[in-house]
Amino acid sequence: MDAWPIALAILLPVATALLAYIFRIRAARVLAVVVMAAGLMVSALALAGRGSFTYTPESVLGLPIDTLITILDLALLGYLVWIGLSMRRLSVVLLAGLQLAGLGYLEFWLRGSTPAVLPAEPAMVIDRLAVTMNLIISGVGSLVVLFALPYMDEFERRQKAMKTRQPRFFLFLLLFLGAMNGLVFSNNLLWLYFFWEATTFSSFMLITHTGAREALANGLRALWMNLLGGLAFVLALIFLARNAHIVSLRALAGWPLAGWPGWRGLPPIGSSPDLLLLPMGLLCFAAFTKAAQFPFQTWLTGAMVAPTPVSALLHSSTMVKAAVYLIIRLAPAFRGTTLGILVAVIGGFTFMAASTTAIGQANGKRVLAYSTIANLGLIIAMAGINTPQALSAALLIIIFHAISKALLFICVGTIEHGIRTRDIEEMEGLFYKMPMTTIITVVAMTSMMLPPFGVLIGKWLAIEASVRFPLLLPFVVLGSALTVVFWSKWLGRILTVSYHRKFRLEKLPLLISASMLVLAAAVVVASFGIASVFDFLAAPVVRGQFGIAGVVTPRADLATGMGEFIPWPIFLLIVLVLLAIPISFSRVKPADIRPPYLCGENAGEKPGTSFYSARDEINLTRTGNYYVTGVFGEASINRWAYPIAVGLLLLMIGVIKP
Amino acid sequence: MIGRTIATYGISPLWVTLATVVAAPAIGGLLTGIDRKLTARLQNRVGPPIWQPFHDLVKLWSKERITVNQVQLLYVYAHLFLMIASLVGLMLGQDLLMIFFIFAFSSVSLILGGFSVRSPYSRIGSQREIMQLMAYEPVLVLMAIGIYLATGSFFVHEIITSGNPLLYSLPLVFAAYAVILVVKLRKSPFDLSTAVHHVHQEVVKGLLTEYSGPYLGLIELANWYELVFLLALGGLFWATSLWGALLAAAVLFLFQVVVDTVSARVTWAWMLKFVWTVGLGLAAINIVWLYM
Amino acid sequence: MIDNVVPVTRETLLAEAQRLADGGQRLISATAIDQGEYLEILYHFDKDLKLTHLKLEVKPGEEVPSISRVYFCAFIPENELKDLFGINISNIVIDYQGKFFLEDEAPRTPLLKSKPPEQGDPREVAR
Amino acid sequence: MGFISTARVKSPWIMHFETGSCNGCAIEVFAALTPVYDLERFGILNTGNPKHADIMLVTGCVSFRAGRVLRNLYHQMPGPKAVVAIGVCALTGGIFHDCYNLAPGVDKVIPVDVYVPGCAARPEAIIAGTVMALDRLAGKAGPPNIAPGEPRRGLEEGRVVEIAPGNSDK
Amino acid sequence: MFEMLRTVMQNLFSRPATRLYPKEQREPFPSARGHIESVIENCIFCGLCQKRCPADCIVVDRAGKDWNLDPYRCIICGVCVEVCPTKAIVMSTYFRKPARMREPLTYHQEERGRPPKAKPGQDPGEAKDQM
Amino acid sequence: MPGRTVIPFGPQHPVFPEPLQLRLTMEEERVIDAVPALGYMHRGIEQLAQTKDYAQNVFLMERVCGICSFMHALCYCQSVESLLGIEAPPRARFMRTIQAELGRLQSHYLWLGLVADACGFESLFMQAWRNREMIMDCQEAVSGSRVTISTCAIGGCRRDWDDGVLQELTRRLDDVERSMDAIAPVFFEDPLVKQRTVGAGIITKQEATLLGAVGPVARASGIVEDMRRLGYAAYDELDFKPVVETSCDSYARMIVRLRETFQAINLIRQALKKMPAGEVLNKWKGTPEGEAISRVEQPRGELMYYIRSNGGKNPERLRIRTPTLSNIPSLVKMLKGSRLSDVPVIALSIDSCISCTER
Ligand code: SF4
Ligand code: SF4
Ligand code: SF4
Ligand code: SF4
Ligand code: SF4
Ligand code: SF4
Ligand code: SF4
Ligand code: SF4
Repeated sequence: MDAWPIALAILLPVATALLAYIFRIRAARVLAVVVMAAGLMVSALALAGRGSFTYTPESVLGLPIDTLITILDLALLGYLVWIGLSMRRLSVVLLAGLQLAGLGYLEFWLRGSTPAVLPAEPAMVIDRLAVTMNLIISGVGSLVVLFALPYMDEFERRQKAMKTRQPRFFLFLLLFLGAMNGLVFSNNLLWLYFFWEATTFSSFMLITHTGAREALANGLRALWMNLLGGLAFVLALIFLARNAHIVSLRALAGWPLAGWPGWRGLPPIGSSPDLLLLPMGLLCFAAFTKAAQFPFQTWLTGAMVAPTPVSALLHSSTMVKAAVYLIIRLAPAFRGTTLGILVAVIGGFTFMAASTTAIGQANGKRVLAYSTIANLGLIIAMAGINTPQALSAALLIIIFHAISKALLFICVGTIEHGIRTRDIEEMEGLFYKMPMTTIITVVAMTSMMLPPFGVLIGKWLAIEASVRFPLLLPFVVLGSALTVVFWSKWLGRILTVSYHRKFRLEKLPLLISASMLVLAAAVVVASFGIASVFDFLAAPVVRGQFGIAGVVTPRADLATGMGEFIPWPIFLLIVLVLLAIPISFSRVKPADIRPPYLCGENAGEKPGTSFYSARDEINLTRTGNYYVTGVFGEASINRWAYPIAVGLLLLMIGVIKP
Repeated sequence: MIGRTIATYGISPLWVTLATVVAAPAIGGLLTGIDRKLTARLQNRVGPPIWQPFHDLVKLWSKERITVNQVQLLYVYAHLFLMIASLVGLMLGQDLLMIFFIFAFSSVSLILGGFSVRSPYSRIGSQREIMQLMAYEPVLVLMAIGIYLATGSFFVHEIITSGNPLLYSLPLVFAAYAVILVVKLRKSPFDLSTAVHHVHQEVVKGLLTEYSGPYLGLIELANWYELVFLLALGGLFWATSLWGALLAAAVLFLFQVVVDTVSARVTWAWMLKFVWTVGLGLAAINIVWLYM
Repeated sequence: MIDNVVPVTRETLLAEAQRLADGGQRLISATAIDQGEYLEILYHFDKDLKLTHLKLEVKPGEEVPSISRVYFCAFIPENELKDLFGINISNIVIDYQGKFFLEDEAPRTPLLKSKPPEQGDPREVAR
Repeated sequence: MGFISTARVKSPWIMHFETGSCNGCAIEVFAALTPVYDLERFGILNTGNPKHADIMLVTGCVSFRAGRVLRNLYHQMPGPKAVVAIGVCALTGGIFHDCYNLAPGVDKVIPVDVYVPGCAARPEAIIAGTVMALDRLAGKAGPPNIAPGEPRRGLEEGRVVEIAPGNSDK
Repeated sequence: MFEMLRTVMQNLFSRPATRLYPKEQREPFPSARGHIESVIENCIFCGLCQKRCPADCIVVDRAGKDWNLDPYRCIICGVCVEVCPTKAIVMSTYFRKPARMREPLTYHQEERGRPPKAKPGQDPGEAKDQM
Repeated sequence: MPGRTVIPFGPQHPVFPEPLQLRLTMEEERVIDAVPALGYMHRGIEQLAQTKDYAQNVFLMERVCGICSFMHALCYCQSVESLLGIEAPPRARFMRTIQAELGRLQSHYLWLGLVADACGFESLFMQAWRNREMIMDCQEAVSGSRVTISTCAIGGCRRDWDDGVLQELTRRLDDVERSMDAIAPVFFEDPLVKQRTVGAGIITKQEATLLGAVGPVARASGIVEDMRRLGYAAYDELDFKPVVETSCDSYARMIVRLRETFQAINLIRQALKKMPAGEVLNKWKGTPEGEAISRVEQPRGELMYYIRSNGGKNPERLRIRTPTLSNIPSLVKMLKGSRLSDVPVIALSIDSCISCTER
């Protein structure tokens, strides 16, 4: 029986969601979620253990699935229109309405009027790319959901909520997981579209979870931007159905644009093969909105008002990855075209601009958001140029970014509850208050920017891959250099340890520390075994597309033919340094600890931080981080980034114009 | 140079590593001594003896080990080990980009070390060091890319054996490298984040303010490795002959000494502007020219 | 042997200082001289190398208005007077409360020949 | 050991602190660093940071506030460390010995190794004094001087940051 | 920068301005005020020097025939040299050597005409080579 | 959103030769508030002076500050002379002028070196101080001491100079001028030095008066204020014009001082030419009575001594108002809005010397 892991992956979260919503008992919810997490992981491992295969479910409960999905789709869009109406947001009404109309046209008119010419395509294709995504969704996603259980209790305690809204929260969070799994398995574009919209919807519901004014405003912004992408999606679907009779992702992607005539001997439909560029471009546009590429980045930064598990799951490790997943799927089709280059440039530009903006941010979650946008940009850029190395880089970054970023969000959420703020400035000396969280945060941040961790190796591959693409190169170079800047600033902040103070390990709920520890271990282990990770998850995808892997893994390292990255000596050094700690610590006697230099005016009870100044008053020293908002502030960046980003988008539209 | 030796004669990497670890500090210390002596002469002074840095190092190691907190020390070791690793990587002819990443990790360790104490000067120094990192890092990566475009490989050992000296194809990148060398060695006009020896800085000793005794000695040692690393990198530009490489390194060395003595310190904002326009500009022009 | 001395009272001091400021005079300094039962304060002004002095006589402990709102730079001599003579000068723009030069260990009002006034030691008040 | 003390003697880094005087001596300390006298000949660097310094050159007659700072700075120097008091101000208060805001003399606040008389002490004398202090770094000198039984003129213990107990030599 | 370049290059190729102090000592100017010394045999214990010394560093003990000087408080103003009626105090042009202890010097007049003896501090003489 | 930074800048700080603390509050590196803390150098000289006699006080006043100790002695002697109603002999007045200008020269060179150091220009510092040593030699040749030269006395000068000294002085002045010619263009034109000083720490002419700015600070803001125009010592017989700049920033203050060094050399040469022969010390008797004010132009600006005597052995009150004291309000004003990297340059641009500020 092929289907059980797939059914489990999609339906188990949905069922658990409904259970959690209906039975409003905390214990039941916890139990259900834990069971679901286990089930998801089992199904993901089961899928990973198998080769590629296709699957077309026929019906559920006697209802043909196509029909079911159409009904749900229409209902969803209708509900979104209603939301727009009730919140008096014209843009939402318009965009959702247009989609509704488009979908209706597609489903009822087009389907009735055009012959189904395509050879039967499977509704679902489970290949290594889907498996990779599924592993991330089910693995990282489950951990985040587990983290959410204690987190939301604390969250509501902080919010002083009268009545718990957790059932609603977990309803959408878990529905999202199911939708996401559905999305990555779907080959049928209509299904894919439905899941796509479902993630948009859950994202909206989760951003607005608290119902605060800011949350509503930001949620609506996220909604309309994503709906704009959805509209582009629908248009692409209509175009494909009308002109090419294609509703399958595989068929679309397999369509070799550069080398007409077509796929599996199909006759050409339009007058020019370039016609397909239009739907391709529209789908890319949809992906840009969902991946919050410039100029759509504001929805994602705004979405940071949502509770942290939402940010971790939807807005960094999974949902936004759906967008880059789509582009990677499409990439073979536009390889070597101007569209491909433009996609790469837009992604690269976002990579650089978002990295730059992150320097000016003092709010921890916003830094994470910009870093996410930047990494998505880099993945898109790699997908755009779509060489074997580039694709390998994209896949590695997807995997490692998902783990690291989810971990970071979990850490920041925990920190926020520990010190009641997410302001980086206030995180000074975090090590005293929350030593374990701090150490794990450090691991997570290090894994985002420094060798020998996966994300950095991905960046290394990305740089080597973009060497032959002069238009992309400056962005990649600047972006990766700037990444170090904002991470090290933040890292320095939390690592400040002042003089003479005792500290104790903080107490964290089991599920929080467990999810943190598992993710942290995953980061380290996966980075250490990056060659195996690559061989197992990424290499088959690359080989499937190009016939070669582009990157070989000779001795547990990655080699591209241009260069080679050997992570283990760096690991060895890190271990060496860690071994040096106890040695050097033991050699420091208490009398050797002296207060820091304060120009000789150390004062008072806190000689390490206070000094005498005018009137012999005792003052506390403080040192703020540099944000240089005049250069790196959002306003100053947007002044040049918006015009460029819009210009690039217009250029892309110009290119795809039929 | 040594990379080529390995490539051609197949010397065991272990020996190269050992030789590098041992020889680099000797060379680096001596160069530092020459630097100080030369600076003194340029300032119409007698200056210290050439082996002064070695006295300094031994003395520092013999001092009382005082710290502000124990955690501080971790970063010193990380900085030193990673700096050695970058140099060894270079000598073994590894991937230039990877070497640069390790090198950056080493710098980040030092930055974190500065941050790790609640001392304002040390932390302001670290902030400024980050700005320096921001300034030179893109130029370094661009330089690696330029070298790849000129030679078709990121491997140092292939770069060395690739035919014409890089200087012919990458003259502007070499100039850009000279600029960031001054930044990286924290010499005037870019001695922003810490004070080199006798310089009096508004941030006292910047990120080194809180290190003393043996730990300062380790940083000093890392600086020697760094000096050798950076000069060897400069030598890459004329790596086809040993003498050429030495000449290129010597030119860079003298350049930074003289620039150090004839310039005032600038602000970090100005540095960023300068390196990003002049440094990046030069490198970019050169690379565009390579594409054409 | 110094001329151009304008006697002022505590009430007219500010107005006189303002008048001099309007006339473009530069404040040089303020000097206090302990005359036993009263303190003499001289404010020295200069314009085009020509000196003008305001002379104020105060009893110990009397409150003297600060002219530092007229002449910002007056905060320095006024804080000095506060430190060294214990003169109770009020409303100084930057008031060091008697700890301008002297800290707790140093003797109080060292330039006062008589015993310092019991009340109104600014360092005590500041506590 | 000989190796280490040679290095210590050949690499004495100094820090200068002026504690309140006419600063004539302070300027002479600076002058000793400049080309005509060039202290760097002896491996001496003016670090300006107690944590890097081996020898502290103190000028001035130690006002109460400066005394507080002086103790902190001394405390923050790693051993072995030496103190050179420069100018009669720093030795005994010199002409200011009767002033009210002083604990005249450096040795009333921190132990002193070498006294360099003069008003102002000449750069040559400063060089000679610094060289004399090298004995302490080489471990050859006796204990440094603390003012013999003279009153501290108000530098109360509790008021300033504590000094690590014990001798500066480790 | 280029102006400076010229200067530093000139420096490189000229002799350093450094006086190699312990090795080479410059002759002091004839009027130099280095330190004061007592010619105790000339002293008549009139106390004039004690009275006029601005730094209060001379104590004349007429009865004990002691002339005490705190050389570590003396500001070398030369007033005592000027006022001494019998030239019992002279100004040396060499600076006083640094010391490890600061103890006042006592010159005791044994008998007129006998050579002076310094006690208990060390030699008050001029700086010699120390390195 | 940037975090505030609060740091103690001093008292012990490598760029401050003397203890002075500025508590800086910054946003990133932009200073938004600077509060000076003083008292590290306060000794209590004004009180001590009341316990010493008039002749001894000359030596005490010299030690108000070691950089321009002669100026303090001169100003004090002039004030006592005016109490006594005597004057220094003509030759002494010229000698005083020459020493005052020598003091200005060495003080300005010292400052030029320090400002170069503050700009991070180590070699320039070294050059300036190497040149300063030539003047120190001059000073030692004429007075017997490098720093506290102790040549001024009430009623004239303590000691006459012979021709050898004068020739030595003339010869060395030429050396000084030559070596100064070599580095002056660096201060005037070096792009990096200009980058650091131009526009840093602006005090407008109007502000300068109300802030009580004196000396080069005032003159750099376009105020013609130079106490030498009072004609004390021999200045009434020499030809000079106050050096005035109008750009009001640190660069202007630097240029004022730089031009004044050349002016000082010129003044010394004039004085050497015009110096008459004759007595150098007028003997005086008795105790002065009354009150007097004397003002001289120190390297850093106007120095004022107020002295009151009631006929006793010691002055009843001696008030010293020194130029830095007067320039500190300007410093506070200048620092607000500056960058941390400019703090040393600006703090030095008033040529703060704290020793006489706090006495
Ligand atoms: S009291 Fe001060 S020095 Fe001590 S631990 Fe706290 S902050 Fe650090
Ligand atoms: S000893 Fe003399 S010259 Fe030195 S600081 Fe004291 S008073 Fe000034
Ligand atoms: S003045 Fe001369 S003679 Fe008189 S006591 Fe002093 S030294 Fe002796
Ligand atoms: S030289 Fe001056 S200070 Fe020294 S003893 Fe003679 S009078 Fe006193
Ligand atoms: S020596 Fe001179 S420059 Fe140095 S601190 Fe003292 S007074 Fe200032
Ligand atoms: S102004 Fe400065 S140099 Fe001149 S006397 Fe005063 S303190 Fe000394
Ligand atoms: S403030 Fe003026 S008077 Fe005082 S020391 Fe400085 S320069 Fe001299
Ligand atoms: S003038 Fe004052 S601040 Fe400047 S160096 Fe001299 S003593 Fe120091």
